[in-house]
Amino acid sequence: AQGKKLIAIITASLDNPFFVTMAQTAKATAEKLGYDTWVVSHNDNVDTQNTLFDNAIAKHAAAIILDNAGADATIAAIQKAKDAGIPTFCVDREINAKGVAISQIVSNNFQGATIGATYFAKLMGQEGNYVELTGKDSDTNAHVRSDGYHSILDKFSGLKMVAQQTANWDQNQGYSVMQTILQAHPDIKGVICGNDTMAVGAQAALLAAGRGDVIVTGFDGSPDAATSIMKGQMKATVLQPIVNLSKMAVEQADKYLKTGSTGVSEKQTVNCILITKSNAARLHNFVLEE
Amino acid sequence: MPDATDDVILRARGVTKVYPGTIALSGVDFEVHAGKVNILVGENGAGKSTLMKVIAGAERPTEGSLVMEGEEVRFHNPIEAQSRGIGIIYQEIDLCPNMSVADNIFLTREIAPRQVINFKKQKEVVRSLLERLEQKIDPDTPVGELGVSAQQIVAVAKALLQNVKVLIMDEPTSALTATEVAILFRVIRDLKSRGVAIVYISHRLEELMQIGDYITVLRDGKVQATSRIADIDIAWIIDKMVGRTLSSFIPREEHAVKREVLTVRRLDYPRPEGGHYVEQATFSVHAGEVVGLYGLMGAGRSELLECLIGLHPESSAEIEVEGESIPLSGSTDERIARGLVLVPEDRQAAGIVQSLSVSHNITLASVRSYAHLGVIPAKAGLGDVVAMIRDLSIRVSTPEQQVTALSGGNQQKVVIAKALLTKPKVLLMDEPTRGIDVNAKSEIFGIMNDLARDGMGILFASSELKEIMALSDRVLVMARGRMTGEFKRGAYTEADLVAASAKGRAPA
Amino acid sequence: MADMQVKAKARRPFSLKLFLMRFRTIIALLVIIVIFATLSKHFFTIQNILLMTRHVAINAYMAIGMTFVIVSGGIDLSVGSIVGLTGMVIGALIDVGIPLKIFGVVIYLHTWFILIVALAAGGLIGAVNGFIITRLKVAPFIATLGMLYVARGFALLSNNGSTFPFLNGQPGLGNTGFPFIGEGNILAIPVPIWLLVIVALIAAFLAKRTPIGRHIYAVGGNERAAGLSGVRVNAVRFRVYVISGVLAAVSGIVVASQLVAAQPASGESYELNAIAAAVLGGTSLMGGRGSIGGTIIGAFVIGILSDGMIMVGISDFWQMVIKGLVIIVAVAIDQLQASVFQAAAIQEERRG
Amino acid sequence: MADMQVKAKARRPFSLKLFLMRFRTIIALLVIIVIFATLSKHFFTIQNILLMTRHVAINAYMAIGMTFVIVSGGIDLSVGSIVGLTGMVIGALIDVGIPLKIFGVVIYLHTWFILIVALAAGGLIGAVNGFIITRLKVAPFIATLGMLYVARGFALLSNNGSTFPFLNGQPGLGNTGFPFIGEGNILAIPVPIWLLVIVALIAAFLAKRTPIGRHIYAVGGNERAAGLSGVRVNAVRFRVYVISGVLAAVSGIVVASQLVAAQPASGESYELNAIAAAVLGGTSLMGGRGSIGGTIIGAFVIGILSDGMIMVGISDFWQMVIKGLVIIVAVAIDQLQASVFQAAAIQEERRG
Ligand SMILES: Nc1ncnc2c1ncn2[C@@H]1O[C@H](COP(=O)(O)OP(=O)(O)OP(=O)(O)O)[C@@H](O)[C@H]1O
Ligand SMILES: Nc1ncnc2c1ncn2[C@@H]1O[C@H](COP(=O)(O)OP(=O)(O)OP(=O)(O)O)[C@@H](O)[C@H]1O
Ligand SMILES: [Mg+2]
Ligand SMILES: [Mg+2]
Repeated sequence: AQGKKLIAIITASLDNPFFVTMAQTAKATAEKLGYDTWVVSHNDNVDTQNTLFDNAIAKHAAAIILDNAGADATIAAIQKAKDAGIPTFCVDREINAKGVAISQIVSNNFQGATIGATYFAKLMGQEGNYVELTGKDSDTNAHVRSDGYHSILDKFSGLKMVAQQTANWDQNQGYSVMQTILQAHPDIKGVICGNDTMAVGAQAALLAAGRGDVIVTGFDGSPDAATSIMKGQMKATVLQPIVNLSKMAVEQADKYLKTGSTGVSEKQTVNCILITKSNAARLHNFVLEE
Repeated sequence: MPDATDDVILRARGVTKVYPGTIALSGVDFEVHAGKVNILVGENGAGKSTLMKVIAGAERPTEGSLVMEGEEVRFHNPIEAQSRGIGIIYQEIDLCPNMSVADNIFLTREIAPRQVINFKKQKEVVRSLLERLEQKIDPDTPVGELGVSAQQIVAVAKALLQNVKVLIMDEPTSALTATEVAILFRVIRDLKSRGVAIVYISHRLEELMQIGDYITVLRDGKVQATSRIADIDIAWIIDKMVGRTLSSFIPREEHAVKREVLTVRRLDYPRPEGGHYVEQATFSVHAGEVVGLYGLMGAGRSELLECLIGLHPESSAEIEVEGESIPLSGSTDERIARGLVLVPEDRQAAGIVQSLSVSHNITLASVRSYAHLGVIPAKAGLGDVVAMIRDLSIRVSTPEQQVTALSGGNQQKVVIAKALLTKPKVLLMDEPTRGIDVNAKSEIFGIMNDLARDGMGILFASSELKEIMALSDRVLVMARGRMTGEFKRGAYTEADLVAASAKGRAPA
Repeated sequence: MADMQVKAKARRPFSLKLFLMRFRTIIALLVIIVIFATLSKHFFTIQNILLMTRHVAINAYMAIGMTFVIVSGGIDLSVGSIVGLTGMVIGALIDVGIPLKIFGVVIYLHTWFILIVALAAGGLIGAVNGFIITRLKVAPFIATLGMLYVARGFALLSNNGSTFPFLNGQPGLGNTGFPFIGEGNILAIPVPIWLLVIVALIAAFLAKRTPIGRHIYAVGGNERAAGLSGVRVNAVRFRVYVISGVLAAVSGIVVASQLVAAQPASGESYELNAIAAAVLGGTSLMGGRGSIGGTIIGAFVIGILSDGMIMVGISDFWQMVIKGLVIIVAVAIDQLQASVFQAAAIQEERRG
Repeated sequence: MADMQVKAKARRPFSLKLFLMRFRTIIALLVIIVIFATLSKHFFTIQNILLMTRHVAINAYMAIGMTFVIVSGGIDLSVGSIVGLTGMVIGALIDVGIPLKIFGVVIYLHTWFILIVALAAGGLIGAVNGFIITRLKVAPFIATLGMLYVARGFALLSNNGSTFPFLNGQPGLGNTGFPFIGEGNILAIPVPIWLLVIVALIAAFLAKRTPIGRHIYAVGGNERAAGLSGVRVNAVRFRVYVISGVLAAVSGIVVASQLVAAQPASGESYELNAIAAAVLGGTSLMGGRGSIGGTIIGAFVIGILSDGMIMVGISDFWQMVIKGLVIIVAVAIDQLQASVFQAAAIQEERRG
């Protein structure tokens, strides 16, 4: 209102601590740099996201920080903002186009998946049956992570995937799908999951079935997963440094608004970090403290 | 304070009821005598049902009060009236079609010690009630599977379940046959002898003379006259109701019969379980001819008419209208286009569209004919509607009024108006005078005569011998799905019709 | 005499009530607009009004179709899935074309043809709904609930869960111009708004001034009575689902065109907004009552409410609560005022 | 017209028909079971049957409540949100307790009390639904649609969108034991199954043997007639929503207990499954008809179908398509067979 510029922060959903952290970090960073902020979420719905872009344009936002709803379906919205003179900075999820967004700062999902899978293979002793719970089929990250997992796991002839099912990133589904798969494949040794929410659900199902012995790993580095790991239930997760990504995006936006350039290339990836019992205690809200 | 005529158990004082658009009752005083049959008559829309609803707690009066047994009462709902001993059989049968006869009869009066229903006991009670009404209806039958008349009996049984001081019957006989009416009258006399006050509404005037003790005539929501039945005759009633004397409310008229307009050969409508609703019916209707269709309840007259209008694709027949045959697959709209139209028996379920205005109801069947190039002009049909409202004396405040706000008889007239606007060659009518007042009846008969004179063929089903005999140039009689008699005007007696209608029935 | 009386009294109380009924929903709308206009200076600008109207339009197409369905006594839960599926049909036709394996060629349709195919696809799904409802005698709620899953499943299967990106087409293939529908302007007014005006006018005309319109109302009011009056009940019921399907396809086209991409999850839970718009606009879920004008106002209430809340920055969670409350309160007020008006009419009758 | 055909003295045909109706849904169920049993050797094991029954139970509690609502002529779209909200209530009570700021203390309830509070919360939301429907005269579809958003919004607000994890409680606080409901066994049978048996028996008794049960059927069959007979229509309608709310809370409790965590998004779109189960079980959406036994079979059809498909490894997209088709086909066959059986029943009656 006092002539401060506005930064719009569009995130996926506010009922997932991962995205909440992304939004909170961006908000805090932007406010520290003297901007007004406007935080909204699209709930993984591109139509909603489109509406939010329209609103951001109507509000004359100076820049948009975006965790997008679809690598392809988002491009037109970003282009529209660009045409209206508003630069967009993508965080966490990339888009399938270059030169539309100013920055695309993502954690290296593939790299994260490989370190997660490597550790999983080690825990499994490089042999035995395992199950993969994948994320929402319509989400690119679900496929990237799955590909990353298999780039490692498929190298071990002793490791056999007996079932692969989507649990749509959802805890309830992680639970009930795990229960059902366990019926068909009681002989499993491990479960590798596309994110932590599903992993926590699957872990609950296994514990309830008296199968605390099954190795469960996740992805994201969420607080629930960290707690579970410290309790000795889940074995590992892969931390996406969302706090860093979010900060970087806002700082680059600030620099771009002031100088007309970010000074770095559009696509930037930040590597993920493996979280195990050894470092889980240091993980607080997606920040691995030194 | 004891009254002079001490047998007055219930008294309505200055009751006024206003609906949006209508004053249904205005300052009505009405006395109900204990141990007597108190008749209420009046034209359609006079306010009879409304007055009864007020007494039974189903409607609240805008003004006025009720005094029961010397004490002013105010009913906020039907339960309060019930608990004071007021029972009612509504004009439009109000039962739950999904529930059994016993469940309906015991609704809210379940035999349920500790909240657990004793079905066995309930069934026993129902059986004895139905025995009293001399009916064989299974207490477990879902009411929706019963015919109109059986439902009416259930409604009566339901009212008899409780020990009432006042029992209101709003046209209980409109769906009953002569035998059933006789049974009902026996029950009424029995109740009378036990001191129950009966309020009785009917448009069948002979009936009133037969059963009534006191009579009150309503007109335009006001009391027109009251008297003891012993002091009056039918002419008096008609005079008070209509405001003039009707020389004969069933006008007899002979028609010049012309060519055949409707020819039906071998109409067969099989029952899914074997047997027939209608079997090998062959008959014809001529232009300018009024043909009566007589039969007992369940004879299959309704089914016959429904087959003609195309409601039962599983039926078979050769049907010709003016010599052109109608294909078996012909749907209702095709048949209407060919000049057939049906005024159905049950106006609530099949006659009116409750959500539409009077005007839209009247034009419903002919709306296509008002369209030019697929477009209906803004005031299309308004002239026709107004003419119909006038010709049939339909009581409405405006043609845009909701049809549900009309009284039963006026709704029936709306249905007839709708049928007439399709300009039919043959008009099929199923019990067209059910629930219609004497004046309207005479008007409708007049219209039927006019139509016949103009060359329309009319086939109408009725259970009233007098109507059939007076109006018909020819009478067809049905029994158990078959045509069992055909009689030309003047060539038969009442006994002939009755005999034909009983053919094929096992002797009781 | 009688003639004159009837005419003189004709339609006065009824149309007054109707007028007031619409008027008060508009009042509700105005209240919402005033609130947001005071809360945000960007709200009441021509640009934002056009923008909101575009958003409203997407729901309004479906809500108009839904109005016909509900008036006929049915319901259509599949419209959201039809939005998703028609988008995917368009996406496939633009991005992939129609591969004819035998000849080893791929046919790309002209944009106009693609639009027609998309509308036909929506109509086809509507026709399947209609068939299931009228022939197989499955209740509309269940038939279209099943279709909600089936159509969504096919939308997801069509490109294995992925989006069809870049629906710009290629000049060489003659299939460019698709994004114009969602983002283009004609005479400074966005195309989706023109579409809304056209659809609404046709629909209102259909509802009020054609036999089929009258028949829809009759079927919803009393199916048996309508049938006996020569209305082809099944044909009417069939048609409303086709209309609904086609209009859902219009939404699907506009959505895909705006995004310049077709996403299989597009349109999820849109059916609820469409139903809510129709009911807020006075359509009775019992059938037989409702109007296109009312539905459009209902769509504006919902659309402006959600855009306004986003603009003002109300949290997602509170948005949900408020949206729910507004739906309930709006209909409750409707009921309340209806009885107030009735009482007033009775008063008037007593005096007059 | 169907009414007319049945006119023939229907004494035994009714109960026979009812028997056959259940019987044929059971046949459908058996077919599904046989198919999956041949496709997976792990399917037809006691362990898996118990597991599937547990999954079925979660839907069945809601579906039983939904049956009462639908029989009364209404619908309850808010049950899914009630599942989410009651979970959050439990989560807050176990993890956070009730902080009394004035005294600077936090009260932790005993697990039993927590369960009672959760059930009461569900009942309260149901009561609000009932109030809106009976007093404010808002159509059930709209009232509960509004509540769907409001309750979900509050569930999300309750912990700012986050999960309450680890609902194990602490021995010192006396609030342990909660996970037993979801995961415990009594006599080798899982607790949720016991709960289902108890709920089903009480509900069936209520529906068939008590005045209130009869009144629910009467209101759904002909509201006006019921009212004129002295049924307190509004009281009856109010109660069915309370029942539905409480049973949705039971689902919410079991879900949260199984996960040992309360998630605000829990129960999303569960209402559709509950409605589908009731309708597959023969409940008529027009009101007046339906049975608890039928609904439970319907819930089994849906539950076993989706578990079976996961077990066999059918893709998510195809699962959607198949689920939609099964819903449609099952009800369509129901309609078809109803008329066939009806004719057969009448035949038999004539002979016997
Ligand atoms: N719910 C209502 N709303 C508006 N007007 C009504 C309503 N019910 C009845 N009326 C009007 O009140 C008047 C009296 O109706 P009522 O049903 O009492 O007539 P009736 O004497 O029973 O007629 P009938 O012999 O045809 O049954 C009629 O003009 C009718 O249109
Ligand atoms: N209550 C009933 N119970 C059993 N069968 C019935 C019942 N009512 C009608 N039917 C059957 O249906 C057939 C046609 O009945 P319907 O009542 O339509 O005949 P109708 O001649 O039009 O009689 P109504 O005078 O009542 O109109 C009859 O053959 C009869 O056996
Ligand atoms: Mg009456
Ligand atoms: Mg008949």
